[in-house]
Amino acid sequence: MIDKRVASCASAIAKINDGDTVMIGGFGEAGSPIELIHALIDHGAKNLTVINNNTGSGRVGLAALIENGQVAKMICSYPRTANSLVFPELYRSGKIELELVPQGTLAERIRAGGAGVPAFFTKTSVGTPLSEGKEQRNFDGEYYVMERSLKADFALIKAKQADRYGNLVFNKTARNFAPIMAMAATTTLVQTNEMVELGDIDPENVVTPGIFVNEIIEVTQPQQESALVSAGVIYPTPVELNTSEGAK
Amino acid sequence: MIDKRVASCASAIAKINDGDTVMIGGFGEAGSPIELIHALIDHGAKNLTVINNNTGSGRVGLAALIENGQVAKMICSYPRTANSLVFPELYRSGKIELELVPQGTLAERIRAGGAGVPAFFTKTSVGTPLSEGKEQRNFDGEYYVMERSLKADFALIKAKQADRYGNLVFNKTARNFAPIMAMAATTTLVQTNEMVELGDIDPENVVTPGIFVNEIIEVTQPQQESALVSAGVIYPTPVELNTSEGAK
Amino acid sequence: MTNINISQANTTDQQVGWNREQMAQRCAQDIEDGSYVNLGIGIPEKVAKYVPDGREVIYHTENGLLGMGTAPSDTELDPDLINAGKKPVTAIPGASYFHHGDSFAMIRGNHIDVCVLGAMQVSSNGDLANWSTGAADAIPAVGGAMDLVAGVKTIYIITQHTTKTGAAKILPECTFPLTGQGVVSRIYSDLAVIDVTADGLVLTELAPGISFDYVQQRTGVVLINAL
Amino acid sequence: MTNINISQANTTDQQVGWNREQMAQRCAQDIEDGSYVNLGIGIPEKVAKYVPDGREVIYHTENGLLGMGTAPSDTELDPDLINAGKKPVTAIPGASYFHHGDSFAMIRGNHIDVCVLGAMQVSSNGDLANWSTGAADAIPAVGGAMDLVAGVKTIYIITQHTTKTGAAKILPECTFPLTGQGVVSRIYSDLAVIDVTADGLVLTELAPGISFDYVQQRTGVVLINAL
Repeated sequence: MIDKRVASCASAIAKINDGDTVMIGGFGEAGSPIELIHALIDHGAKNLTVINNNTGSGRVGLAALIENGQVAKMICSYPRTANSLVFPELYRSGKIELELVPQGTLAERIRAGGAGVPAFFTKTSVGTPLSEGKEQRNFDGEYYVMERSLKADFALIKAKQADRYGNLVFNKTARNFAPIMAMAATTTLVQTNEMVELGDIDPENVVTPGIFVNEIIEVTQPQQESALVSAGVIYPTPVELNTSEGAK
Repeated sequence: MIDKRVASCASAIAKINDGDTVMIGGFGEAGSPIELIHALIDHGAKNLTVINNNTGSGRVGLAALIENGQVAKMICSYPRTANSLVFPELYRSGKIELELVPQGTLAERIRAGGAGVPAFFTKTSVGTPLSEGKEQRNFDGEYYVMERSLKADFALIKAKQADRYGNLVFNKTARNFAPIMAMAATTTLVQTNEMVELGDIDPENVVTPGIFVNEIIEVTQPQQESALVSAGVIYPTPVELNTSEGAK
Repeated sequence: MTNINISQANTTDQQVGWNREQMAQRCAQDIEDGSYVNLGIGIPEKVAKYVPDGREVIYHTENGLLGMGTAPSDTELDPDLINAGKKPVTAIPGASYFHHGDSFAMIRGNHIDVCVLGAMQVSSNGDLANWSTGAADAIPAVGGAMDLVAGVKTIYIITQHTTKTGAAKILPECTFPLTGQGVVSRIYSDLAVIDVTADGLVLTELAPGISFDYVQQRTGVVLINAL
Repeated sequence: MTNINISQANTTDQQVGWNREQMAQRCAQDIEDGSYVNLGIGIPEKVAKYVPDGREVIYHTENGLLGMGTAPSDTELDPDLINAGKKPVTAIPGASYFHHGDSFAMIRGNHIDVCVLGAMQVSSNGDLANWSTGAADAIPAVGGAMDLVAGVKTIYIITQHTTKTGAAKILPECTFPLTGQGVVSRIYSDLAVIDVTADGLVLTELAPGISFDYVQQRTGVVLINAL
């Protein structure tokens, strides 16, 4: 029997190792799997390469993961956001590496990683500093740059509904990178607002087929990043930090 | 105002020129836009390059288009089918060119054509006759073959529902090549079983966004290829052929 | 050019040429009925407000929505429905959602008709610099700008004609890192409308009260006067 | 190996070794619970009937369906719901439809666990030839075979051990055009189960009443006997 549900974010995250590459869904806060990210902070895996469009905001979620010193390298298109404080400081002090990738090239590299395409050509970034050192080639009179695919050990994504096979649907623009990251990761961990029965999602409307999903945790009332940032929340709070470190 | 509905298959097809490349949706009869194909036969454009997974069956639809001498070259993965009589005869007599492409490479080349990727690498066909003459390259210890994208002047596809913006949904496995062909063609012509109002298709469930669609014809009772083949139908019938040629 | 009604409201004493709203309004006149349009962050966003009556334009936002509507009411607001600037938006009837791979396939596959962007610098052959000053301590951030200029059929630029210190932004060559080479079709500044052509930069229209010479003095390349 | 109940019905007097149903049944024992499986046309299709009780297996058909069910009743039949062999099928609860690009991304991106295919020839290093005899007048047709062998994690072959004229199909090198190089993991023939390993072809199981020597005599390469 196929049942991809697991008991908690912690148990799903437990297999992530130091040095792993982790894709994290979301564009800003839309689609950000904040409970899975906080479980990864609790878990403590270090020296991670993280792939996300941004670098988080405030001191929760992805920004907190970075602040906690767990991320050695970010691959992203836009590391500046309103309330993005953590990344700039670490970047300027040389404590975190940045691979800056145009957003569409980032998406296409991830999709290629999931589709068995090791490299492809694109017009994006030709003639700009972001194509420096990359192979260029003329096809039919125009220049293109060769880009390599991106894969990951884990993808952490957020869905609106999931069934036990792992079929997923998303909410509006929270879909963003989740479907392609699910394809490109060896192991895809999903937090979903709602578990539904097999067949409740019309087969015509499945966005991510279950084959791309490994473990699912139902988080019925996920926290909203912007609300936490507005409230000045820090994850983990200093008290919780001491407790959780003592428990390890 | 955006309204992509047109009056008839004939008016949609009218812009196709001799020598054009035409992608035709369908896998076998599932998704085959038979009324649009028959309009193309009536239209008479010659020396076409046609991209479809197969070569049709019986003497209707794609097979009839080939039999009518309008197709100079087929790009497909599987030109043999039950009741596939027309193509083998023309191929053996050297009257039609064949570019044989693995089915997944065919799909990926079409998708690349629609996504601005002029070329990509794939493991498929490495070490086989179908990679002969193609550039090969080693990435991370494994060999891959470089494949070029496919584009078309026109795509002819069949949808289940469409709205006036051109948003489309499909019926089950009749979806097959239609969404990627719609992306890869300069002009996409759609026959749909049903026109619906804007908003009737949930934005979450749109399969082909209207941006990829140019003209839509409602064909509420499309013919079924297998039924026509079973009934021994030939398109155009000799009498109709004389009439339509006289009318040109 | 089209005879347009530019709103004269909200101009200050210091206002010379078109203000931000007027630049957006002027640009909007050139968006054709039935276009698929992507609007950059800032002044370009305002273009949507000024599309002339009778035209239907579909807005694409690269984070996965075709058919973006106006800002939501408080009851409509959903933090999962945002635009590329991460501001809350709505979706019109006939909209569609899709993932980032498909969204950038629309951009990179030449399916979007028009993209309106801001600029730091534009060169005489249409090179655009709008993502980085190249300063050593800057946090580089590119977003979708390079994909848009490489993939969208027509790139319009809305920009102040000069920097805040009065330096020319329209130059023989961009000195900042490029976003793309030879990608700009037309510039809507506060002073003029300028087309990028094979012959050079062609001034086709002046803001009210602005002379050709006034524009030329604030431009780093010789303009062709098509008035 | 697993102790299996092979049906002995429908064997003829001439039957030696496993019949077609039994070959499919034997292969089905090796499909693990939770696998995503693509079954080729012909005998491989029969594997679905024999998956042991208690295992849940999801079938992929490359024309755009994950969660393929059994053949439809007359009332269920829909010519728009077919498998890769263009036969009518059904979809199970929890199924999903997708386009050809996404379907082959599943295959080519190494997401399918097992694919069971037929063979014309298999070589000692796991090369497979199953799409063309290379005959001059043949209409070449490849379908998804090359994508499947290149992309699916494990390739199982079900095949008669020899051709109808008794010639070996398991050979030092394939003489027909290849479908893929070094792609086959295991062969289920009517006579034996044979693993492709770095050391060569290893016979791990014999059909009832068949001897190792009997199989070796009908095989073009020296087999390693692991019984």
